[in-house]
Amino acid sequence: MEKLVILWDSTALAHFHYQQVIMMAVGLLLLYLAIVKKFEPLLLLPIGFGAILTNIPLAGFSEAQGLLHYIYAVGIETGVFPLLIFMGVGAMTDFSALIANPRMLLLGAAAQFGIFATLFGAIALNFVPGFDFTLKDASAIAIIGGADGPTAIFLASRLAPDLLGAIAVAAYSYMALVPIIQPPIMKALTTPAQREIKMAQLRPVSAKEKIIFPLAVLMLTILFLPSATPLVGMFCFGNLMKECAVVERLSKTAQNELINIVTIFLGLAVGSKLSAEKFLSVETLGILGLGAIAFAIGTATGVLMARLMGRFSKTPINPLIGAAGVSAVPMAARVVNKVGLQANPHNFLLMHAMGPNVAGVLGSAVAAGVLLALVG
Amino acid sequence: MEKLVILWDSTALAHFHYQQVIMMAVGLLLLYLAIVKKFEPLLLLPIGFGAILTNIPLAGFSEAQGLLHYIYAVGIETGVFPLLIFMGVGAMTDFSALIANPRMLLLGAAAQFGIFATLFGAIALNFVPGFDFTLKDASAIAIIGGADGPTAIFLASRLAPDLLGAIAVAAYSYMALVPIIQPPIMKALTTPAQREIKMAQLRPVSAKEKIIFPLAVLMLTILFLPSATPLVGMFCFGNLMKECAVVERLSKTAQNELINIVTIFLGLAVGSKLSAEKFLSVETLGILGLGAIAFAIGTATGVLMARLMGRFSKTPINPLIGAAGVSAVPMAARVVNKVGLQANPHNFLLMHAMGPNVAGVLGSAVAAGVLLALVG
Amino acid sequence: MEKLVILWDSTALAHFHYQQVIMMAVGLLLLYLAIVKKFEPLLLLPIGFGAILTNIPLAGFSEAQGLLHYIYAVGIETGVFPLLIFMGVGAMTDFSALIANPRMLLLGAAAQFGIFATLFGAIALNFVPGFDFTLKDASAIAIIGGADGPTAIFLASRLAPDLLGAIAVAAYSYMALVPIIQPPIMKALTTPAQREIKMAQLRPVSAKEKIIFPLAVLMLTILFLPSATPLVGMFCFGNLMKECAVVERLSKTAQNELINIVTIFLGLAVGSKLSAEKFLSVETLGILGLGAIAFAIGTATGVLMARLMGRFSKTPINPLIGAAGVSAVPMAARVVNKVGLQANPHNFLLMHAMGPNVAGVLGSAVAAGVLLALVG
Amino acid sequence: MNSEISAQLTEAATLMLVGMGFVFAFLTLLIGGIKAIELFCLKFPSAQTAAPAQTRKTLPGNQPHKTDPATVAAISAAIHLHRQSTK
Amino acid sequence: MNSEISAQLTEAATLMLVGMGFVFAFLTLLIGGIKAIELFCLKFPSAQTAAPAQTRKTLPGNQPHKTDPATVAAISAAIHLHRQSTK
Amino acid sequence: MNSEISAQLTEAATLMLVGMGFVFAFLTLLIGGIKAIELFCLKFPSAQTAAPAQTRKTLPGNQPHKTDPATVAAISAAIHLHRQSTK
Ligand code: NA
Ligand code: NA
Ligand code: NA
Repeated sequence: MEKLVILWDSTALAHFHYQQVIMMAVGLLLLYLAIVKKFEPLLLLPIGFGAILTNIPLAGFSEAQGLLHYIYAVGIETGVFPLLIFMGVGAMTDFSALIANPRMLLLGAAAQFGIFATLFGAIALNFVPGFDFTLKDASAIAIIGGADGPTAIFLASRLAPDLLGAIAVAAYSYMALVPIIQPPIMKALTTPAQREIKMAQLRPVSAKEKIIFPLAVLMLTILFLPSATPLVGMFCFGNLMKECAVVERLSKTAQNELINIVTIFLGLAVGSKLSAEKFLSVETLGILGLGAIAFAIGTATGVLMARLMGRFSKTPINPLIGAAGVSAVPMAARVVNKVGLQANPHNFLLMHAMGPNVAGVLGSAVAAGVLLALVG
Repeated sequence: MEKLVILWDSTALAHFHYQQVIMMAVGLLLLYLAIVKKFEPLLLLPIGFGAILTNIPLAGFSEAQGLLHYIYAVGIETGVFPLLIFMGVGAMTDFSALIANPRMLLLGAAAQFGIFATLFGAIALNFVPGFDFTLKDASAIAIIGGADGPTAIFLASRLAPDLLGAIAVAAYSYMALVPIIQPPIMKALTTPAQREIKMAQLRPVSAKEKIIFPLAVLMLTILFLPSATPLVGMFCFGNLMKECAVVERLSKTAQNELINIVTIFLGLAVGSKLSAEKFLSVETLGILGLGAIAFAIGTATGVLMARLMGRFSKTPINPLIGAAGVSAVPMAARVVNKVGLQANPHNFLLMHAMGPNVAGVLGSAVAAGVLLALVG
Repeated sequence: MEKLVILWDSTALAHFHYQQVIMMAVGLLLLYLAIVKKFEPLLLLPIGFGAILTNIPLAGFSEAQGLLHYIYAVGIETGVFPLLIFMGVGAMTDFSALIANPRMLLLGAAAQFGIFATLFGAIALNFVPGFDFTLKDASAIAIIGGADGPTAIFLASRLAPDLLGAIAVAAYSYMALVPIIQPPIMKALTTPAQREIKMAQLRPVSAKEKIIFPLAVLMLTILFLPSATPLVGMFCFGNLMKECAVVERLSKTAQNELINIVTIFLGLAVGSKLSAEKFLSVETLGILGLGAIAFAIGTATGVLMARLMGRFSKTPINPLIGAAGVSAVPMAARVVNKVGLQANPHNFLLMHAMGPNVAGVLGSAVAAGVLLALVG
Repeated sequence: MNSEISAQLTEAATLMLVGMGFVFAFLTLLIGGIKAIELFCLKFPSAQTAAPAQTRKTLPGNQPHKTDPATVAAISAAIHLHRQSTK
Repeated sequence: MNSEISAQLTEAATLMLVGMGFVFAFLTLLIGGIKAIELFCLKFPSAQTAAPAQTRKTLPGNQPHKTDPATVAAISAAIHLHRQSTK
Repeated sequence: MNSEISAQLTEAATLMLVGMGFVFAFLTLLIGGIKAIELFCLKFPSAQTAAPAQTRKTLPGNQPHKTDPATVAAISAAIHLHRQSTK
């Protein structure tokens, strides 16, 4: 009889708080978005599952000696997991389009205005009662506008670990929503004639250029922004492994097994930050709102910059490709291509959009470095 | 000259205890079973090798700064390795047969009687001088009857770390011995006519059912047995990754490279627990004996439950499939199939035995959760 | 304005020491050797990149909470990474040639004279002002003559962590330079007639012999040199996994994904030891010089031993194969083959050189064990 | 001593009853759960999950199995050989 | 309170200007860098990197993708089948 | 100072002798070991290890290399192409 009482007391039924139930529903929602809506499933599925696990009463997944606690301490607190992901993404990224047309970097730069405008907006939100974001919080939130998951997680783990869960979820959700968020903005800021512009074919890029490129990026970062070198350094390391063609074994492992293993753990650990006490607050709503604004502003400034460049360029520039500057590789570039095809069924912009797309990755890593240097 | 003396003193010859020699022989025996007899080689080979390494005098593999010490501390003490293995096994498991015929869960439940009867037996063994099992020890030993390696290692690491080596070795050895242990019991408890019973073909199971299933299992476990959620949660996570079909990269890695890496380390770390002082005791004999009894009882109650169910079922049930309820996936199901074919060369029971087989995995995870909740 | 000052102050430009610039140049040189000259790219590329990262001012890669600091602490300080590499190399090594002609072990033994002569030389260098090698330092340096990367890193991490960077770089560089260092020595110590000697074909080796071999090596090491069992043990474990043919999954993972992941991390961590204060010293020049001498002496004693053996052997022995005794698998064996073909275009020595080649791996592991036992 | 073991035995017996009871109760509940899932899926046969072949992936480099160059090379060689041998 | 937020806002505005300025400056520099690389590569078109096919690897077991035995088996089977079917 | 180095040198020389001696002794022993293994294997040529092709594996999912679907697709395509090209 007594055993039955202990057993009952050891069921979750006797210990559930309603907030935990809500957070599990959030976890299930993320699983739904990942599985049915195919929203960034590689990240949102483990995050959603981690959110469910971390909110189980009595199970202690995120307490001392809990599985998620260990994973978080080893991989996120140290910053190791997002850096390894970045290495793997570097090993998957092809910079040819950017090297062939380096001016595209300006589009990647312009789109980062989404980050800095959101930083301002997050502080402005403090006028609303209930919000009290510090400059660190605001910076970590703003980086959502960088549209780059590992960068956002790395910066949040450094500047605002308490907000990490909400920031990561917002970042990946909006990256998945790029096909919905971007097109109306792109169409509003361009004329049909502009959207039909065909761009000149890109020159071929030699293997040597592709090998020197990551080293040059690293050198510039070392000289001018050492605080960005963890992110940029690992990214360039991955890219160098890919392009140098002498360590194919390592490059393949970095972009397959290693990144897969780290992705599983990273997702679970991020999900473990979706605990009731930290997520169920008005701040989360603020983060979600600000994140959407950041994406929208980044898209807009990217397109406007492309229009501006088109005015002064000898070769024609389709302003749509500016939208790819937010990164969200390769989703944003695909959206550009699709909107371009709607305007002109023979106009394939995918390769041209890859330039600003990868430029956006560098741009947001640089922005993260600036924030770390000035706010961190 | 002096150097030669130091060198001699640094050979093992001057420091061997006879128990260490015996334990190395045990290690070699495990290697023999793994390589020549093909007994669960994936685990018994690293365990055997770890047993040899940990018993080398002066080498300090399992002392501070020793390789096996690190691996054990990182992976077993934390419980991380068995949980990752369970995730991988989840990603390999197909629940179709069980979803198509959910009553098979009762067979998976019945076979767990092997666990609880052995728990009673282990305590009863305390009447024999030399044995002094606590309730925690007894629970950790009893879980051998669950016929599930990672569950046994996880529970032993929580309840009786000192017995972990012997328990893991017993669990994997008996899982390998299933084709020898089970058939006589199965034949003794069934009539030839019963063994010839053909079962109705299973209905096809939709992808959606297979996706919802792991989530439903997790929800029930959360509600009624949170202490089982580490095991069941990771298992269901692996299974969800497999069935959802949107994270194939992660699922493949979980069931290949990741589980392989963890298996190597898990085996070596378990082997490191086969040190002379802990293994060479009368308790180990008790564990080996109790483990065999647990398997036998589980098989028997599984078969008897199947007979009982057959009496009340509208569709025919071949009682042999009850034996698969002990889990030992997929060995036990194959044994059922083989014994079935001996009775009727046209009666293929493999698919029907997969239901109770995977039910047994859930059943022993639930039993482990009960033991953790009541004894841990 | 103030922000700009902070930003300027947070650029590396304001903080560079000239030594750091030199070390980055060293890192770039290693990258050049790896990529353009194809010198051991799998190791020298990550090492070179790690050297660049660790010398970035303000980035703190190798300070507390830095990425390379974590990797070094987890993998090198513990000795885990070189041991895992050794396991993988074991799983890649085929001992058939050695088992078929076990006398080749004597060549692997003779070539280790490079190690011990260099140990003497390193101490003798203390007569030169500026050098002050302890016996531990000297031993760690001497192991470069073993021509085996993981052995050198393991021993250096145990005996002289401060010299680890220089030692690892020297070891891998000279292993890459084997085709340049060895041929002149081989030709100087042999007559053209000797280089033309054809050797008898090797007998086939059974699977059973190949399975027992790693266990026999382990047993001998346990009995006579426990201090070498970490290296030899993991090597034999890898080899047993390969040869036993029952754990193909594990063997494949050990020689592919696992060794690749560890190689990336090992290289970066070794590179992190190439910091200005530790590398830019006269000692590094001494290490580079001694390393070259060690390789040369090892090659010479290997060839001389082969000549000696040829004099007493019934079957003919081509003295060139003695050069393969330094290990540097499989480069040294290929060099032997090439030099042999120059003397006689129909004389393929590759298989015959594989015997002393893998014998050299065992030989240097044994030598490392001796040094650990007597000096460690 | 023996009385202590007897107490333990009683506890073990209780554990056995409670444990087996719980295992059966839990898995019986799960039977109900599976039947409920079946009914749910019959009522709402979603087109999406029925056609998992549409799966798209969005991370860079996430292309499903590109055929290995070595495989392609091997096939080409095989075809070539075959073509010659059937001439 | 509000004055505090205003101070923060000023700081945020400064950050915005300095940050965007830096991002633009940095990436503009990189444009120059890429052009410099292009010129450099035009001047020194190295034969080595132009022919990365010569890549040799030296670690044991570092053979690039040996064709999988299963692949070979599959191909053989396919060829065999094909041969029979075209007889 | 120099006397100290001389002492070290003596120690290094001893190490050299003892070390090389041990390495030779150990590897010579191993020669004996290998010959013993050979004799043992000649005496007891086990059928089991001689036929490692029978290897069975028992963990779930432990099937050796199932041929990749992509491989199969590639082969089918290749065969198809070939069939058309040889018509
Ligand atoms: Na971006
Ligand atoms: Na079970
Ligand atoms: Na060597």
